Amino acid sequence: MSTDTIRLTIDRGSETQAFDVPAYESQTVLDVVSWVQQNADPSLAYRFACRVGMCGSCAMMVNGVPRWTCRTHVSKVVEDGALHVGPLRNLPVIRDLVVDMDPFFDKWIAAEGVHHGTRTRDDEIAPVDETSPARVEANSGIECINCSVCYAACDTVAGNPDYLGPAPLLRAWTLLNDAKDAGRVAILDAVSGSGGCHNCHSMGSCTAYCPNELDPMSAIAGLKRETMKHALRGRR
Amino acid sequence: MTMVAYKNRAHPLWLAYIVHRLSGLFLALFLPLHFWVLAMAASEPGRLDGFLRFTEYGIVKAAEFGLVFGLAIHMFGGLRLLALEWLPWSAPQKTLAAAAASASFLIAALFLMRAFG
Amino acid sequence: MIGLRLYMAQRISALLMAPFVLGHLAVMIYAIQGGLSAAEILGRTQGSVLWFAFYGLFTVAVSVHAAIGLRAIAHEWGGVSGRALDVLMWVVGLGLLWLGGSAVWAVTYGVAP
Amino acid sequence: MTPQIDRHDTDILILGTGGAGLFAALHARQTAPEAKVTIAVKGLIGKCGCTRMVQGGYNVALGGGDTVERHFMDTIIGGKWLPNQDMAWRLCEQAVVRVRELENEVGCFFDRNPDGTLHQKAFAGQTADRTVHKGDLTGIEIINRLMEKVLASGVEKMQEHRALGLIPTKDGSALAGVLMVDMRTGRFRLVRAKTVLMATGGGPTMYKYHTPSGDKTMDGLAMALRAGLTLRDMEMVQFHPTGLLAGDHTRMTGTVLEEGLRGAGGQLVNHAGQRFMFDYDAKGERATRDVVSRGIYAEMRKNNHPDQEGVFISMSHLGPDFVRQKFKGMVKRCADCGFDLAAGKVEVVPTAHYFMGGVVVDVDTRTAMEGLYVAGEDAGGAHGSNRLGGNGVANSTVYGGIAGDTMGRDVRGMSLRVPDEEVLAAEVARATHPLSVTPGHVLPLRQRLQEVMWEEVGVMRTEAGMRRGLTGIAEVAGELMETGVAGGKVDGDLAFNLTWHDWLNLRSLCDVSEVIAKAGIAREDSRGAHFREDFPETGPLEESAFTVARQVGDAVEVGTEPVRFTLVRPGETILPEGEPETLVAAE
Ligand SMILES: Cc1cc2nc3c(=O)[nH]c(=O)nc-3n(C[C@H](O)[C@H](O)[C@H](O)COP(=O)(O)OP(=O)(O)OC[C@H]3O[C@@H](n4cnc5c(N)ncnc54)[C@H](O)[C@@H]3O)c2cc1C
Ligand code: HEM
Ligand code: SF4
Ligand code: F3S
Ligand code: FES
Repeated sequence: MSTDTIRLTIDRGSETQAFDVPAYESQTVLDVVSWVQQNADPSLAYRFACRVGMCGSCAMMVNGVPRWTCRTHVSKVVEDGALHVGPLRNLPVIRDLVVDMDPFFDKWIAAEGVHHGTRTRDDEIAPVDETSPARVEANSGIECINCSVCYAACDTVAGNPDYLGPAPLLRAWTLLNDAKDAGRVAILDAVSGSGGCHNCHSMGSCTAYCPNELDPMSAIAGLKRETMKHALRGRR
Repeated sequence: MTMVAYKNRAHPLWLAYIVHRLSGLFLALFLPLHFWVLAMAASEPGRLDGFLRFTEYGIVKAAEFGLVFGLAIHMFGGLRLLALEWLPWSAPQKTLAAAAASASFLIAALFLMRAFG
Repeated sequence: MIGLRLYMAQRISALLMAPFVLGHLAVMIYAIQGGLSAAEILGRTQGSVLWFAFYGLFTVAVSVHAAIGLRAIAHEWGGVSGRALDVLMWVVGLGLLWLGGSAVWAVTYGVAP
Repeated sequence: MTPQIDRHDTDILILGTGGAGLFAALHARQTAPEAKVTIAVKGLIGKCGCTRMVQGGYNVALGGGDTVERHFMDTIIGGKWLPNQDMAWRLCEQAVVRVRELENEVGCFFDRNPDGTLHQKAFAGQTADRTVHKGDLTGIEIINRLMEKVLASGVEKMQEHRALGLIPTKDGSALAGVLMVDMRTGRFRLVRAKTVLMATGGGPTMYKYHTPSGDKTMDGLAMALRAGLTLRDMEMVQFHPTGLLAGDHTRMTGTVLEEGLRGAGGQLVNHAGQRFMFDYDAKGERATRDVVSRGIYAEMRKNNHPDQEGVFISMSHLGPDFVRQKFKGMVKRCADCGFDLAAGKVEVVPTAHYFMGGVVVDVDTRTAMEGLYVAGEDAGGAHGSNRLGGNGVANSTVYGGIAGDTMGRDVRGMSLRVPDEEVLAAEVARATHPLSVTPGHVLPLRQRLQEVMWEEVGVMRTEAGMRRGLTGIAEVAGELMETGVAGGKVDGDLAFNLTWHDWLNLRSLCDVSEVIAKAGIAREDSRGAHFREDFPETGPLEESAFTVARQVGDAVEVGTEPVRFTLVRPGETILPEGEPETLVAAE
């Protein structure tokens, strides 16, 4: 079946290299990249773990668009038999296709993306009405796998290194709507700082490219509203 | 790669963003000029008239048209953005809003064309 | 780079400007019909408190709005940050306010032709 | 030439960031706030390992008729009386605390009933609706929330640090530290710690078809083996019946298609388009994992077609729209990979899923070596011969937390120990071996090992087959030692050298594969996940014994030890008299 080949171009630091990779019917971008490391250039560095779109560690730029490579079928992105991959945008490159994701996670924490609980393991679990509007809102963003695809898609992050970015703000919004979370003021403060939600220009690339079909843009808009209400009520 | 990357990444909301930004930048750069010309009105009306006569020429007229047009685009883009951010839209409402915005934009453009035509 | 306050200042000034811009456009379209002259402009605006308030407020709003807008662009596209960014924003804002203010003053309470 | 080794000290060192590792870090911080806690992991914190991949959910008895006793009995019966009963009991009892901790302190949100209480469902093999879940992405919720807490807790992070070897003290009685490599720079690092938790999560990825995360390659058990620790139940490999089959050129192959598909009425059909599961079990597709896996395997063997190896799962008779709506995530995943689960049929094979075997530990996660603790999938005993769906993540989170508490207490009376420099040098030499050999291709060797394990030590086993398997493993291991890694000069370009890591992975897999085959030969009955065609019956339960394996010198020795029925004996129950056998409504 592998009579055809795919022309794969890889950004590797300052240089670009091209490889001809055998094409198969069932093949993801991750498979094409893996083929190069396993058969052509053993020094090629890339990252993956789960292989099924759960861990969010395999994202790369594919033809200029950030994607989970393990869940992107080649046929969906190949253009005239060619593919171009590079390291994820907006994060420091460690080597070849591997980026340092720490800045992204530092911002996740800086956005107060951590549960602020009131109960302990000795208490009963809080009953929650899953149909309440707040919970529906919280649930809408909860499946984020912190893959950084949205972060790489956002031009604001590119130009404004302090900007917390879409996924961390989505997490903050989820917590703000979580009836179990007691960190309201801390969250609103965290997302109102100089790198906060107000830097977002609603360009919507985050929502357009999130492979999970989540909507950070609307979540950020929600934060803008809540921070304004909070300020107008004169709590700061 | 960069240009191709932008081409591949572009999508309607992003285009709206870039148009809004470029129009805003354009307006901001033009504004001092505009003020300067107006200030002439009082100090040197003759010069202003000379300048205004200029507007009869094609290029200048085109520039003026571009300006008004730019202001309109920027304003509607801005109002769209404010609605997007301040009104908790649901997805279908968003589509509706986008449709309404583009309709009003179209009307505005027609209006302007008529006015200048 | 932009916190809550600058954000609100920019959005509120934008909202304020919407009616001004519409009004301004309408006047322009009306005015342009018969060709523009200095005398015409001044004839309309001279000594009018209403015009002064209209364009005065417009100018304040646009100075705030554009200054913050350029701040964002200067940071994201120009790499300006820190003090320089603040200075830039204030220079632009005050500059526009000065230029705009003189223009508005000129056409309303400036010397008659 | 010996490479330079960076030296680093800490109080509590944790290897791995699955459910076990992350919980240990949190609990260690709570129990011993004064101690320095370091967490080292082969990937990124919380973004590797299998806990994140948990779909179905988390077993915990939360009332409504269900009790810890019932959960315990299901665990023992599911494990075919092999589990360490004290461990199983503690697992079931502490799961209740842990799930409250997850919801209340860590911030997880699990699906609710209309009245606001936790929603629970029943996996196969359970007698109550017990499994707490977040849709079918339970692991993501658990690990994301834990990861946030850990990142914010101020632990020292060593990401993309691979543990290479346990370095004991000179007399071998205690652990001094762990040799690691900073994968990003390729530099070696000896991290000394007063206590070390090994939570590297096992992972039977030496099979042609496997579900676990790509970073899991049995490194922990291979290290434990070399350090002379005793491993138990090493023949017990759980196969999930429905792994995706998409060719050996894609990493998608082996990944799991969820259990719920069969539960909802999904049908398995062979190459001729016929359903076959009723030929093997009265419950058809709804039989337990091991039974369905064997049914599929047998069918594949009958068919024996090189181009069409697996069988098919077909859902379309339920109505494509229904399938699309009920199994949204699964349908999308298949679609992304080019398959139509809702309207078409998808080729599947049994796939190695979970490893019941592991290091012998006590109920506090302590091992025979002072300073070394083991929790999660690396530890043996809690599941015996078979793990119930939903008991895996319960096990890793419960025992991870216990490990953190235990280490937090123990660390106060401990001090740093002096490492045996000879062992250290030997471990470095072991890791750098491929750098001094002519480079070759590692992947074909890995594929050969996977083929051998699948064919000879897989779903159905015979003594003759497993002996052939041992020969095959030895051949691969031998050739591996002749296969070098390109670009590798010591102190040369080892930075993010994946091919070197492939080599190291395969080395761990070979070592542990050998133990699996040897333990498999030693168990001459069929029990749970271990099926012997030459001994198809289960031996007398009263005389149940588990296998134990140890490396002595260069050889692996396998023996057995009798199960101690500390809480309940076969044929008895700890449920009160008159309790119904099952609380799950029949379908
Ligand atoms: C697809 C799938 C679905 C599952 N579904 C369920 C389910 O629904 N319910 C259930 O109860 N169980 C389920 N399980 C099983 C469950 O995931 C595991 O039992 C459990 O998560 C193991 O946790 P752990 O912490 O021991 O290991 P893991 O979560 O696997 O973590 C191991 C960690 O160790 C790291 N590591 C490995 N080697 C090294 C090294 N040499 N140096 C440093 N770090 C290393 C890894 O990178 C990883 O971070 C499922 C498993 C899979 C694969
Ligand atoms: C009714 C009139 C106007 C409205 C509703 C409006 C609205 C907005 C809004 C909402 C923004 C924020 C965009 C963002 O942060 O992404 C913006 C940005 C901007 N505006 Fe306006 N504006 C108006 C008029 C003007 C005028 C007259 C000027 C020119 C002087 C101007 C110049 C700018 C600039 C330079 C920006 C920055 C663009 C960017 O950050 O992308 N605006 N405008
Ligand atoms: S919001 Fe979407 S794209 Fe962004 S990190 Fe989460 S899952 Fe990835
Ligand atoms: S792409 Fe960036 S600018 Fe805002 S809407 Fe998304 S975060
Ligand atoms: S490898 Fe985990 S998301 Fe792609």
